[in-house]
Amino acid sequence: MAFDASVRRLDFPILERRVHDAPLVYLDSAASAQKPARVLAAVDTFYRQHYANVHRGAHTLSDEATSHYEAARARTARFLNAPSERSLVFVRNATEGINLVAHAWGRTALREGDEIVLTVAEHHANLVPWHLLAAERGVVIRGVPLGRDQRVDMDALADAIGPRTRLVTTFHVSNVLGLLNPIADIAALAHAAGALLLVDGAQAAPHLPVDVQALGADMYVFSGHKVGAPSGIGALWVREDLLRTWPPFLGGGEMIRSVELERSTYADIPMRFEAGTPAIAEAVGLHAALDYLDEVGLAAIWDHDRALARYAIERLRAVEGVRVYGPEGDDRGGIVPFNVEGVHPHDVASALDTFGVAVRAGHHCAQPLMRALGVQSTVRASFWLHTTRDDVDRLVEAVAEARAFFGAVA
Amino acid sequence: MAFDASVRRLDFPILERRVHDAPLVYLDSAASAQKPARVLAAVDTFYRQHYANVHRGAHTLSDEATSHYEAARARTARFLNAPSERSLVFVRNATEGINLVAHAWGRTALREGDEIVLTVAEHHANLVPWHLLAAERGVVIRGVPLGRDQRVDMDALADAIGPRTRLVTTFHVSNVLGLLNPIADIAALAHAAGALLLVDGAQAAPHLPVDVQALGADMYVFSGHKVGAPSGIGALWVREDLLRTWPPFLGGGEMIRSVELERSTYADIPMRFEAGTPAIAEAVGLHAALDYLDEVGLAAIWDHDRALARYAIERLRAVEGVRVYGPEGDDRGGIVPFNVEGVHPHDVASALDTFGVAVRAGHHCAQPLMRALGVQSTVRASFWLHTTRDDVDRLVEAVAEARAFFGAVA
Amino acid sequence: MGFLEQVYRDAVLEHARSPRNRGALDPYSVRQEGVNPSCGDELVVYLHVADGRVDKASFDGHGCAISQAAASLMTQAVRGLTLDEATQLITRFKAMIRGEGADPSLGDLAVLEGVSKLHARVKCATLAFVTLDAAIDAYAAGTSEAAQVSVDESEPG
Amino acid sequence: MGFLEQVYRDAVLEHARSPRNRGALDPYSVRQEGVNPSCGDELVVYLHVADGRVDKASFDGHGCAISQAAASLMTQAVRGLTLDEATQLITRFKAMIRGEGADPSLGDLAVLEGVSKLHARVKCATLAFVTLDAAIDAYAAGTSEAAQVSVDESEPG
Ligand SMILES: Cc1ncc(COP(=O)(O)O)c(C=O)c1O
Ligand SMILES: Cc1ncc(COP(=O)(O)O)c(C=O)c1O
Repeated sequence: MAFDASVRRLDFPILERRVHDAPLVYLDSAASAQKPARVLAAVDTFYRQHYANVHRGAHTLSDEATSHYEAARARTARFLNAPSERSLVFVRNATEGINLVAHAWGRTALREGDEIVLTVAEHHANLVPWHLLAAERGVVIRGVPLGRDQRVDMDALADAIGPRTRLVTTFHVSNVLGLLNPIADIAALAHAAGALLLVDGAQAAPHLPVDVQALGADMYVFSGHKVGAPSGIGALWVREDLLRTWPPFLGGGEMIRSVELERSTYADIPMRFEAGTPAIAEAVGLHAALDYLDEVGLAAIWDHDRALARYAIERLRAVEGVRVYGPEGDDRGGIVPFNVEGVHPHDVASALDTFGVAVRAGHHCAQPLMRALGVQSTVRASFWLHTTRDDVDRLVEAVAEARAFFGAVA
Repeated sequence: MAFDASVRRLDFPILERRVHDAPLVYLDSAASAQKPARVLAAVDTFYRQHYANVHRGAHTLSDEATSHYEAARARTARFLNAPSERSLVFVRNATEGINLVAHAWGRTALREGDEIVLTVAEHHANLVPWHLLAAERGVVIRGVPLGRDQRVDMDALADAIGPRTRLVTTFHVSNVLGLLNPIADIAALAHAAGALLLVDGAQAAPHLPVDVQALGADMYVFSGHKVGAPSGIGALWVREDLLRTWPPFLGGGEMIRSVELERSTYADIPMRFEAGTPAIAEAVGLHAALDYLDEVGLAAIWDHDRALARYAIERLRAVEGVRVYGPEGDDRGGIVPFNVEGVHPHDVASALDTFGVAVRAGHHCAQPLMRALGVQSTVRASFWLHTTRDDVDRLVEAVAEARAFFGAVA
Repeated sequence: MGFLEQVYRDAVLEHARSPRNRGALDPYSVRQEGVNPSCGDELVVYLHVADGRVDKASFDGHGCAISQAAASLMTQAVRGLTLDEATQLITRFKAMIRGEGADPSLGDLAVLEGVSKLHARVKCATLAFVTLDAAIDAYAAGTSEAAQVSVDESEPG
Repeated sequence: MGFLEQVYRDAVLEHARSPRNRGALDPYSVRQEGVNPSCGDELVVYLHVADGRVDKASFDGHGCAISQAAASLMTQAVRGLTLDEATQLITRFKAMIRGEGADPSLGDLAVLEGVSKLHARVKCATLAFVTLDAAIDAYAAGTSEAAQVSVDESEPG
């Protein structure tokens, strides 16, 4: 159809690289996405033509830089279909976004014994900030297991949510299982109990259309580097009526109304949450990346991802000794974790690398999920809009070769 | 001599720009520095050749990206003459660095009634984090005034430091007065009282050689965007024996040792303080910027800055109705705040902008200092290694024109 | 006409030099403070309302030529308007300053149109109007001394 | 020889498949846990020290071929060494794995030299040696059960 990944490949300069004398097959997009040439060009042009610090300048460059930066904010809000850009806060990455919520909201709103419900499949970024909060405030963390079908067990989730639940926080798409969570259903459960819903969209934003209003999310985070934007930028969206009531997190320039030697008063949202000189050019790059994604079409990307995942799962399963994890179905995106029997995932990954195939191996910052799956670690191949069936074929061949090389080792 | 700013100009693509039909004279380097072409090239090449996420990958690109990122850390440590890179933490900017200290150290080490000594000339970045901490923990902030000579009053500083002082924190170079603080002397006072010394090096790192060991600093922060690196990156160096004892600040991936559903244990330094995907390409850009600065020579830059400041002060003073602030002498760098009698600083800045001269006007994130100077705001011209005497001449002419245009307005 | 002259029209400079209706009203119906956090400039707007109309308006505070001229012109323009009409005036003024052109009904305020070309200074011009807006809200809510309002709060970015 | 074969030499694969000295020692002088946080692999090293020499060494735990082979080879290489000699061995091994070439005194351990070309896997090879190092320190400090050590702690970045 309209979508052809082999054409999209041409948008990514790095895909011309060779690794160990083989053409690069980049199957690590879930860790970080490569950058379309136009994103690099947007950032470069910005530095060559318009760069200055933002918000405080009375000169042309500063004015232009501010316009670019604020346009990026508006663009990002639109990408999430947020009602306004007023409560769209730029952060370094999804991780910082979640930490911001834990500090600005969690540390002020939560009391000892209050409960946070999350799933066993969260990324560490959506676990550790709550651990830190729990240690400090006596907040209780309730973990919801996966069901037999390797999806979040919705009955267990409903049971875990109780009168003390103040927050439900979970992934939109799992970074290991490729699973799309039924966020609207989870929102209904959370809201029925009077709890808020934070959605970790790190693996969703690059792959499917996000509509925070339709999802019923109260807060949504994602990382720029995973959507083809530069590193060092991410976004946290919070329902405006909530964010208005939150105290500041980091203190410094740009986030104040007035400062005396011993006290300060703070600016309105969103500035209150952006202390110091922000990641200006990175926001400009994010703007370009979101334009690119919308142009390619997120619905088409999601279809492409899913078709590719089906194909990869089928082909990998046909290799003897390969075990693939995660659910199958229409809610399964382009992330495929697997293991080769008798070969450690790191050895598999190193072998694949010698064939030019870049995959990740390890716990994928999801140790509780690894335990739930009964493994120490896995190999993970992850796809994006430039990944072709050809790439998947190269993966499968390399896996077969790796298996042959190692025989049964460990 | 070896140093010629008009040659350095050619390293900065943006300086070819025209503003309001006039060639750009960029005198806002203290707000943010422009980027040498080679920094932009280093970042671009990194994205086109080596980009991937760091630290967790077993494939070639991830390995290369990690090497680049860690080389940047080692380079930054060397730039500060830090004893090792182990306790060099990458942050977004100086502001985040100071907030990190306030959280990881301040919130755990300080008790009600403990005291923090700082000066009236601090940037908001070195005030607001302590205000937030004071509000939460009952810590007391003691502000040291300027003396008659518009330098930090060292007697008052010695008096302010007492048995409850746990931290002395101050700027290395003032972002308004251009003043170089006698850090080694301040370190001696702090240490004699058993207090730690945090140095805000945001305005020093771009302008003079920094040696954290010779200074006697326990912690040192600076921003990449002010040294010609991309936005979105900065550095916090902390004495290794201190940093090792600090609990984490932000939680997430990369900073853990092991994670369970309800608790985590944390990685060693410096990873413990870098949660989530860091500003990878920005670190690479910082590396290139520091190489550039060392090649130009920081001692030469400092001489150049001071000579230019003397020249600018002299010429501005000769314009009727112009008042220049700050001390004079060998400890005065390339930052010149001034006002035009009867004309609001914002109006001056807008007028200068129409002549292509980019300056800042406002409180420069230093409201307590503005009060101490008895002004609401000032115009500020700030220089860097590409600023020429010609640029200063253009500034002075434009100031004279602005004065003529507005007459006596307010 | 140079760029500077387009922004700082003679009438703007004249109002900045000799602002009208400067100083506190006594008595007043409502007193409202406003601040522009990007420069720290503060403004106080006083309204005297009678029979649902702004009977008299004044302002106090120092600031740049644009903010002073805007405040001075605002106090003249708002006089005699109903609160509804005043709110409409604010809307039309903000539209002009965002670059959407001057509505003829803005009268003398049209001399500030050039400020729309100077994005960084737009808040200087809107401060008086944002403060007026808050004053009207406060009056409607039955308050005579309202909490300080900031230009950032109404116009993010 | 392909790149893969340079890293995974036959002897490496052989040690990975049939590790020597695997399992707990009983009795032992010191038991030391080590972890590689980047993959979560854990290792336990046991030493039995007599007359200032490593009389016997063993290891336990699962991991990749490189970490298993390195642990197996380490337990062989360290046997009979004084604690000082063992420390020197660790230093020479780390130098080799950093790409500084194999010292002849490393003996069989030299088969791991190829790992130096695979930066991302260097920690897999050093885990056994970092753990050994900690075990020696623990023994010297008179402890027989030491706290877990992490590869990150000795080799930042
Ligand atoms: C002295 C000083 N400290 C701290 C800062 C804050 O820097 P950043 O905004 O990059 O965090 C600045 C920048 O204006 C500064 O001049
Ligand atoms: C589901 C999920 N959440 C959060 C994160 C953290 O993202 P970042 O490292 O960009 O903060 C990731 C990235 O790996 C992720 O996959």
